[in-house]
Amino acid sequence: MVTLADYLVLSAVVFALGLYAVVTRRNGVAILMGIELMLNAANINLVAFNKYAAPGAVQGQIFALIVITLAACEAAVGLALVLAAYRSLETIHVDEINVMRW
Amino acid sequence: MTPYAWLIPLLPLLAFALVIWRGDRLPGRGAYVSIAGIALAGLCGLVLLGETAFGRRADLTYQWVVLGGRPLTVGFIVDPLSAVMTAMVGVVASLITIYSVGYMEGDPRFSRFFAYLSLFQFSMLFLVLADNFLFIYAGWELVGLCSYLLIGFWFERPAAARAALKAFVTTRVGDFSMMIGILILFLHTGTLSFSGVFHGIAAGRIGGPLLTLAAILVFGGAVGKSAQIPLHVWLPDAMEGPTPVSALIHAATMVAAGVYLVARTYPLFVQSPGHEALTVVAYVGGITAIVAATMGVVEDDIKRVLAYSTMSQLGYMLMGLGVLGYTAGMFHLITHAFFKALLFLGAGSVIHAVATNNMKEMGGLARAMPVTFWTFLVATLALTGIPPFSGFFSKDAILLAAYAQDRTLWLLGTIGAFVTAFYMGRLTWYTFAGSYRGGGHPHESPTVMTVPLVILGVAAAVLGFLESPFERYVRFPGVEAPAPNAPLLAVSVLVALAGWAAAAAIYHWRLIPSAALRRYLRAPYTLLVHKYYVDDLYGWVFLKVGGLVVLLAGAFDRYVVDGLVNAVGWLTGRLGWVLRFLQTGREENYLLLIFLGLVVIVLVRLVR
Amino acid sequence: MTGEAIAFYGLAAVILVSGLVVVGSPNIVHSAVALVPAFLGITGIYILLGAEFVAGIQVLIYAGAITVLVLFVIMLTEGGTGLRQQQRNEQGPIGASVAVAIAVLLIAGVTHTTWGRGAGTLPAYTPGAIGRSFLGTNLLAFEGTSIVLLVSLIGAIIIARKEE
Amino acid sequence: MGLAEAAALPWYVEVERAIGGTVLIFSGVAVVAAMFGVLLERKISGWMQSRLGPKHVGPQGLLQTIADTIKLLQKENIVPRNADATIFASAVLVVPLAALLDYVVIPFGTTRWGPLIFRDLNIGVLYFAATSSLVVVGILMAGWGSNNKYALIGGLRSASQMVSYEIPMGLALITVAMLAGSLSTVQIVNAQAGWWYAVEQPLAFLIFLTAAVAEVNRVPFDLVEAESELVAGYFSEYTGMRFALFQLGEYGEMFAMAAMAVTLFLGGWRGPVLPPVLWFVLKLYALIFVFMWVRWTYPRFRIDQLLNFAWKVLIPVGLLNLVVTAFFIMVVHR
Repeated sequence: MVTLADYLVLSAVVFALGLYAVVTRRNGVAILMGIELMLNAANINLVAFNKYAAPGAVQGQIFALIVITLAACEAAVGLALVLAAYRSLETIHVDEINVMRW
Repeated sequence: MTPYAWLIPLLPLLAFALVIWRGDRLPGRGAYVSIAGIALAGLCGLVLLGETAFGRRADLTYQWVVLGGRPLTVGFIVDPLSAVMTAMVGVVASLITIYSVGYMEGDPRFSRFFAYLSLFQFSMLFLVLADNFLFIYAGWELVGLCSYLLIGFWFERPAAARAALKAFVTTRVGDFSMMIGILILFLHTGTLSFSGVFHGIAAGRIGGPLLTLAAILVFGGAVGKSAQIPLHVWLPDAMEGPTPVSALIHAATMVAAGVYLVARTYPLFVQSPGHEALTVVAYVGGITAIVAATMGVVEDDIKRVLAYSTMSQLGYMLMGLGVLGYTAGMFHLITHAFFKALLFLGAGSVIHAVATNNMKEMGGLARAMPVTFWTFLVATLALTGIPPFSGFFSKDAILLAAYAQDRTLWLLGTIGAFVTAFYMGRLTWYTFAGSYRGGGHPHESPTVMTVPLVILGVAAAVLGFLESPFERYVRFPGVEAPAPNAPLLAVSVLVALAGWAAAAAIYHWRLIPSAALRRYLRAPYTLLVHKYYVDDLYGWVFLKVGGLVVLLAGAFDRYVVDGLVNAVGWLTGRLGWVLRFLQTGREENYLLLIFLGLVVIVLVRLVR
Repeated sequence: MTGEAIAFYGLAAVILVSGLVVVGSPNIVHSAVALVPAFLGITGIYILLGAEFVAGIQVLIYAGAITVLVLFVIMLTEGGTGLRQQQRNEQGPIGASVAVAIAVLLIAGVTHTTWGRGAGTLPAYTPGAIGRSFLGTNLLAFEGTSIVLLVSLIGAIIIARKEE
Repeated sequence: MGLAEAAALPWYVEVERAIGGTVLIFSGVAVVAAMFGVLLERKISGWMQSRLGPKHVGPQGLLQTIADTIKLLQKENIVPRNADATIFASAVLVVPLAALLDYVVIPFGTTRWGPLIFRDLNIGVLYFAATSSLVVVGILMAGWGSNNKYALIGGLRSASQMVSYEIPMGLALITVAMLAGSLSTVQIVNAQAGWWYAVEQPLAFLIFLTAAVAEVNRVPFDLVEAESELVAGYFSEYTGMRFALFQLGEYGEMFAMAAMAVTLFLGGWRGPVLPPVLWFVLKLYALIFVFMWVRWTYPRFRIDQLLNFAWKVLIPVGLLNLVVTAFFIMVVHR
């Protein structure tokens, strides 16, 4: 019987993976991927709670949907930024981007 | 004349102003103006002496400024003590100024010499007539300044310049301690005038050990100025100045100022508990007397011998004052002024003749310079205390007072008298007896120099007899001179004669050749030649200690002060270096820190 | 071991493996492509949790759009050529330990708390329920998200556009 | 039949049906779509160009595609030098798989014991849109994996084209779902009892068709494999069986699109006389004919014209249509 705790553990692990990627990857795009992973972990939690904690209302799922859309927006803007950075700085390695003005 | 007493110091001041301003263009290149100035002042002094003798007293005060609610009254005082001093200074100074016209003949800075002399005379008279500590201190400083100027008159000679500086600095040390004494008194009694301070002491505003301390500090000034033991090193070197200067300043007047100061502030010393201050004065005087006398024995320079003799006689005067011989001390001061001035002027005319100070290069001058010889002999006899000359009366009065008060001091005084007689005899024989050993051909000085010698000779001979009127005239209430004691007088005369005999034996009949004596008494001889190593001691102390202090201060400044500043700099640098890791400007570092912080917080929360 | 458990652990395995590839692979394109199985695994989890609509949307947006976008940007930037460069910065070990620590803490927190079960059951047709609540109680959130979408759309275009 | 009941069945039954279903789809589609489709394409295009299609292999050339497939099978699998092998290989899997997944929600007809559909998901239409978007990833992987400039650019272009046309298709789907009141394909077909949605929503039908053609990279929009410019587009480096799979994926996608158009707009299996499945097949081939017909009539779009057409024409019209329909529904039903 799969309990709520199992889902939460899974999401914790996925979150940790995402965090590791965000913190240690040099490539801007890899960091964005890490962020996507972390957001997905959050979504798993939301939907899991929706099923186990408050099945009546679909609030959890709505919240997950909103998070997905916002993740899409975030990815779009993030990638646009990476593109712009690449165009003017010829690098998307985050540690090389240390100028305040492009 | 008494109400116009302030006029007396003014006359030499005017002379000084005139000579400085018009100098060479004045008749006699300023000499006559200076002589006129001091002669008039001396005359007024004598008139003042007469009036005070008949009981006239005056305290001319003038309110100068209001110091924080307390009026500062300053002015002049006319009483027997100041009158006597004014008269003495006036007479002696005029004679010496007349003498120096001859002595300073042909000196390029002739007029400036007389300007300085007038300035000195003004400051001495100002000091003597002052009725408050402020004026006496001002006079004290001015006199010190003039002594500096006059010692270093021939400043092109480095020895003179060094001597002047040494004199000024050493006396300044004394002046400093005197100032502290005056401040203590002012602090407690709230006033600077003598009468005010003495009333304050009588009213008990200041007493006990503090009073003794103040008295000793004021006496410090006297020690500095009168060249007593700790601060005596400058007097022998001061002989670099022209001889009339030595005669006037370093024999008669300035050095006597110290004794006059003690006399003027006598209530301070008397009221100090158990006469501690007085015994200090007495012993300093006594020791200086015997030490100076012994140093005089080995000197070859005629002026230095006389300098040591002055130092020793000043010791006697202070000893006299110290053993409650107030009148004896003062009387000796007056008589000493006359015959010591004469001795110096005599020496001056000898030097003028043979152009050298060294006694070994003189001899047989009696025949060449009869007037100088005879006046010199009279003064020597007076100095060594041979009756009927003045020295006998004043010195014996001191010995008498010393015998009554403190037997050891009396013994010291008597031995001092013997040594004095010995070195004076040695000096006389070296200079005047035997055959002439010098290069030049000695001749008698011009009359402008010999006339003052004769007058001073007469004074040295006659003054002794004025002792009894002097005693009635200059007295400190409550301090009685002891009754004369015949056997004591006999002893002192015998001692003096013994001194003379010893000198004659060695230097006249050559029973014991001085060279053999010098070999035999090798140790004490070298000790005396090196002036008890006092100069070396001061040199060593100030150089070494001073050097050490300088070294310490330098090190302190470099390591502690600079060290601190550098430490602060280093600290901020190190702090910055640490913070550098926090401010890397890379987002992932900050992100990592955020999550690290999160983990730490949770762990802490779990642990607690 | 019910079907659901097997499905859950299977999907979890898929997610974690592909997650590790996304995070660990030195080749940026590999990690981008590995995102797809990860997202599909998560879609499976949503289906297990009875959230079909969210699963559909997840595939449509995440697997379909975002991964494509990521691949696009990788190819447009030096991703292609950047393979040889060091992908990991110097915070490797610390980052790993922090991630592990957080995972452990979360798991400890999760496993130690007892989760109550909510009353009621999931509506049969969740998309309908979602639609109704989106336009009903959660209208503000719905409109807000649409505005954010619009703004980020315009923003992304302007930022990424090549200046004339 | 939502997922909830499905979960009730024991899991091993579930697995069997799943495996059975995949085998059925794979073989069925393989036969209908790939084999027959290719042949049909070449026959019709030949007929249109007033020439005979393939004749030699089998009666009237019916076995032509089988011959082609056998030819391709024995061709050598070439992997370009220092290409990204894993991605190169996995792309071959993703594209056909994604295409075939569409068939899960297509109702081929109805029989006594319920509609002939693999799994009637209650989010059917959404599922369809999702799987079709997966194809794009496969294409990108193919383009990148083959380490060939033309393949890469071809992959990027086709991806951007498909992404752009996904939106109008989505809008059309939403309009239909709104009209039918449900996402499930079966419900939509049942909802078309009265008027077909093609009649009610001609605009949405047209948008869906154009988007479908673009989605499948068919002629007017087949800039990707345009021989004159990009050789064979993203699968230019694939040979042998991999090439065949790509063809399978492409034609499978085409048939799925046609089938979905039929279900959504032409009333699925509904028809007055003939059995439902026959109706469905007839409508299906009518649309396939239209696709092929379109292929040989319209000139090829340039990439910027193609994208502008999607963004500046189809999407606004789709949105407008959506809003009008929503308003219409609100007014009529209330």
